[in-house]
Amino acid sequence: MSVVNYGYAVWAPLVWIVALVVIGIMVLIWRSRGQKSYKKGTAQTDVFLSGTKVPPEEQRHVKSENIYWGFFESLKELYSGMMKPHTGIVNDYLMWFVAILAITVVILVVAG
Amino acid sequence: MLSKIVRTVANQLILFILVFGLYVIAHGHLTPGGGFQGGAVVVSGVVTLLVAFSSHDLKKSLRERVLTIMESTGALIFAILGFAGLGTVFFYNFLVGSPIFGRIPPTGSNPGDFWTGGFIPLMNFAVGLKVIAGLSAVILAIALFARGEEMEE
Amino acid sequence: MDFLVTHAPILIVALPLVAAFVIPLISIGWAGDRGRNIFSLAIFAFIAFLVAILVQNVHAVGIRVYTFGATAPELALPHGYMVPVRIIFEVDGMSIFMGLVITTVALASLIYSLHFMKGQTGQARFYALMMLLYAGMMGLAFTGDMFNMFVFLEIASIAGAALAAYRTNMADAIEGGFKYIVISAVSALLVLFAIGILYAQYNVLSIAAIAHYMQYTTLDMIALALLAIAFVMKLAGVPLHMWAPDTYTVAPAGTTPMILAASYTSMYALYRVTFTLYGGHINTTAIGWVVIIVGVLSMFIGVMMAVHQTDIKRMMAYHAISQGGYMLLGVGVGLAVISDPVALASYGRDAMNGGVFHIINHVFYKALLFMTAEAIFFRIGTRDTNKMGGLARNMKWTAAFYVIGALAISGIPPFNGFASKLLIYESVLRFNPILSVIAMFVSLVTLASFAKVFYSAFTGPEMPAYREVREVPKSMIIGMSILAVCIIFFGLFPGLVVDNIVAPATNALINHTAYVNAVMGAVP
Amino acid sequence: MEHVAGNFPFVASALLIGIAFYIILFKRNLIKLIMGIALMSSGVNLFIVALGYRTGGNAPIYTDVPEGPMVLSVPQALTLTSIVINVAVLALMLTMVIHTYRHTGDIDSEKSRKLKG
Amino acid sequence: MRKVSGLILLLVLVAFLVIGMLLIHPFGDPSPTDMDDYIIEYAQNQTGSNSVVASVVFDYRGLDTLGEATILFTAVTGVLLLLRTQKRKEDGS
Repeated sequence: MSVVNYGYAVWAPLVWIVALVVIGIMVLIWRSRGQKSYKKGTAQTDVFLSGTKVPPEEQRHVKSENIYWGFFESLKELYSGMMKPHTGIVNDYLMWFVAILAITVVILVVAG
Repeated sequence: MLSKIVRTVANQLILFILVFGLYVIAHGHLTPGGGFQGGAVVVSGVVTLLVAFSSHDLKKSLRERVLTIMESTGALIFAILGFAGLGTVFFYNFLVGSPIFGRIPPTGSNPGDFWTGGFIPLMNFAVGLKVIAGLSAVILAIALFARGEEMEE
Repeated sequence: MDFLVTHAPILIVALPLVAAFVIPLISIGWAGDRGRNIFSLAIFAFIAFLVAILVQNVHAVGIRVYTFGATAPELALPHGYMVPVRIIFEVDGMSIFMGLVITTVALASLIYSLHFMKGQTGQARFYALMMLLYAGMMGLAFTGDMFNMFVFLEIASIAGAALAAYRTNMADAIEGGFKYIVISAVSALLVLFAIGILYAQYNVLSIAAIAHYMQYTTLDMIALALLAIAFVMKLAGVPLHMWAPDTYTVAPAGTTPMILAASYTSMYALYRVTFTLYGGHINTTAIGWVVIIVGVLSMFIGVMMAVHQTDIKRMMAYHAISQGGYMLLGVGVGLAVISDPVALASYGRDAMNGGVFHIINHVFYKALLFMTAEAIFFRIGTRDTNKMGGLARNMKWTAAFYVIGALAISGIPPFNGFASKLLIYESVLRFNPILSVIAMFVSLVTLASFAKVFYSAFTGPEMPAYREVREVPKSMIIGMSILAVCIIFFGLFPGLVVDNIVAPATNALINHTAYVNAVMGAVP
Repeated sequence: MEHVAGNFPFVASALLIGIAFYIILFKRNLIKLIMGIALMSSGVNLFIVALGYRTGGNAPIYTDVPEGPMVLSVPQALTLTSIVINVAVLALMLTMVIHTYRHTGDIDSEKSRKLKG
Repeated sequence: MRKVSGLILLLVLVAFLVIGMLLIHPFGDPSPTDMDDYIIEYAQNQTGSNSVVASVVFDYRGLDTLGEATILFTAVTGVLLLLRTQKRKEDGS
C-alpha cells in the first residue's frame, strides 16, 4: 500500500528508507576508522583566513543577499528583463489580464 | 451639521422614508421590492440624517454593538429559516399550507393576499433587518473614520 | 447518522455560515474570547467529521446530488420536466478531494491562529471571516450551478481580501488586500459576464445541464476564454501571477494558507470548466498545450523570481506560483492526450494523478512553510532574511518544521513532494522529455533557494539581537505539527493516498459524462 | 449577425465593459479605478437583465397583472444578487483606499506602492 | 508603447465582445425559455407568492440569496474589521 506503480517505474518509500539507514550505518563505521590525531580545541580547529585577522563570530555570518552572488551576477540580463514587468502597479496587473484575455479569445475564436 | 432648515426637513422626512421602506419590505412577496430594496430605502433615510446632522451626533444613537447584534440576528433568522426545511430538504418552503403566510393565491392575475408566500415574507423581514443594520454600520463607520473618530462600542 | 449522511453537503457549507453569524454575538456577549475559540474549534471539529462521512459516502455510492428546496434531495429535475430549475449541489470525487484539502488546512490554520491572535484587536471578526472564507471555498468546491459558483467565489474573495488587509497599521498590508480585491472583483465580473452568455443561449444555469446542451458556438468560445482566463488570474498562473506575492506576503499567518487554498479552489473551478462544462467539445490537444505552456512558464519564472527575493514570505509566495505550474503541467498533459485512449492509459492518467496529488501535497507543505515564516515574524518582528541569523538555537521546533517543509517542496524523498513530483516526471518524460527536464531543473533551483534561506535564517552564529528569542507558543506548534504529520504520512504511504483519494478525483475529471448524467440522466 | 439594430442593448453593455476596462487600465487614481469597476458591474448587470426581456412583456408579478406575456424572472433575480454583491465589494475597496491614503498620503496607484519586484 | 499595445489589445477584445453580442438571440425574443416558463407557470402554486421574482430569489434560488446576504455580512464585517479601534483589549484567550 506504500508503493506507487507507474508504467515501468515503482516508488516504495519504506524500502528507500531501509536502504538509507543501511548506507548511513556503513558511512558511520567507515568514518569511525578515520585518523585519530584530530583534537578539538587545538590550533587544528581554528579559522585560517590566509593570515588576515579573523573577524568575531557575528560578522562571519553571510547575509542572504550575498549568497549565490555569482549566479545573479551572471544572469543579470535575465533578471533585469524579468523585473521589468513586475511593477507593483495594479493597473499593470489588469493590463496583463486584458492582454492575455484578448489573445485567448483570438486563438479560440479564429484558430479553434 | 447643515443649516436649521435642512435639519428640520430631514427630521420630518425621516418618518416617511421609514414608513415607505417598511412598506416595501413587508410587501416584497406581492409587489416589486423586497428585503434588499426596502432596506436600502431605509438606509437612504439614515444617510439623510448623516448629511443633515453630523456623524458625530449620530454615533451616539447608532452604536456599533447594537448594529452588530441586529445584523447577526437578521442573518441568523434567514439561515434558520433555511435550516427549518431540513425535515425534507434545505430551503424547502415548509410554510406553504400552514396557517401563517400559508395561503395559496388563485392562479393568474389576482389582487393579492398578504398572508401568502410561505417563508418568503419572513425572509424579507430578516434580510431587511440585516441590510438596514449592515449598510448603516458601513456608512457610519466610513464617515466617522474620515473624520478621525471611531464608532462607539 | 442517516440524516447526517443525507444532508452532509449542505451542512458542511451552511454550518460555517451560521457559526460566522453567531461568533460576533457570543464574543460581545457572555462568552468572551475563550468561549469563542472553543466554539470555533468545536464547529470545525464537527465539520471535519461531516467531511469524513461525506468522503466515505461519495467513494461508496458515487456522485451525490442535492437539490435545494425540492421535495427530495435527489429530485434534480421537476416531475415530467427536462431542465433543472433549482440550485443543485453535485459532489463527485474531485469536489470531495478539494473539500478534504481545504478542511485539513483550515483546521491547522485555526489551531495555529489561537495563540497567534492572542491580544490582537478585532479577533471576533477575524474568526468570523475565517469561517466565511472556509464556507466560500467549500461551496465553490461543491456547487453544481454556475451562478452559485460565482456567488461563492465572491464570498471567498471578499473574506480573503479583508483578512489579507488585517494588519491595518502596516501600509503594505492594505495594499496587498486592495490588489487582491481588485483582481478578484474584475475576474468575478467577467465570470458573471460569461455566465450571462451561457444563460442567454441555453436558459439553464446548472453546470450539468449546460454541458448537456452545449453546442460550442462562437459565443461559447468567448465564454470559455472569459471563464478560463478569469480563473487563471485567480490561481496566479504566469503571467497573471503578480498579485500573489503581494497578497501572500502581507496576510497574517493563519490566513495565508487559506488564501492559498482559495487560489487552488479557483484551479478546481478551471478544471471543472474545461473538463466538465466544455468536456468533449473543445480541441483538447490545443487547450492542453496552452495549459502546459502556462504551467511551464509558471514553474520557471516563479522559481527564478523566488531565488532573488530577500523577504522570506515573498520567496515562499513565488514558490507557490512555481509549484502551481507543476499541477498545471501534470493535468495539462492529461488533457492533451485525453482523446487518445492508449496514451491516456499508458501515461496520461498518471500525469493527471500527479497533478492532482500535487495540489494536496503542495497545500500542506506550503502552509507549513508559511506558518514557520510567520512564527519567525511573530518572534523577531521582521520578514527580511538579511536581518536573520542563528534562529535555530532558540526556535528548534520551527527550524525542524522548516526543514521538513523545505525538503518536501524541493522533492527530496521520502517526503510527499517527491511522490507527486516523481509521478509528474515519469509520465511527462514519456509525453515530452524536455518538459520533464525543465521540471527537474525547477525543483533543483527550489532546493537551492530554500537552502539559502535556511542558511541565512536558522544557522550561523547567534545574533546579539536575538539572544532572548523564545520558541513560539503551544497552539502554533500543534497547528504546524498537524501539517508535518500529514506530510510525512503522505510521503511514506503515497500508494494509499493515490489509490483512495486521488484516483477518484482523476476519474471524475476524465469521464465527465458521469457528472452530467447524474443530473440529466433522464433527458434524451 | 442578422439583427444588428435589435441587439443594441447587448452591444451597449459590451461597450460599457470596454469603457470600464479603459478606465481600469489607464487611470492611476485609485478612486477612478473603483469607479471603473462599478461601471463594469453596471455593464454586466445591464447585459443580464436585458437577456430576459420579452417584447411587450409585463413584470413577472401576478398582482393585478394585465393580459400578455411575462418577461423572464430569473435574470432579474440574478441582477438583484449581483447588484448587492457589487455594493459589498465597493464598500470594502473604498475602505482600503481610505486606509491607503492615511498611510501614504496619496491615492495614485504608482506613488502609493510599497510592494514590487 | 505600453499604452498603445494595451489599447490595441483592449480594442480587439471589445470588438470580439461586440461581435458576440450580435450573435445572441434577438433582443426581446429569448429562446429557449424552458426554465423561466416553468417558474412563471408554477411559482404561484408552489411558493404561494404573487411576485415571481421574489419566489425565484427566496425559493428557487434561495441559496444564492443566502450567499448574497453572506457577502453583505462579509463586507460589513471586513469594513468594521479594517476600521476597528486600535486600542488593544487585554483579555487573552
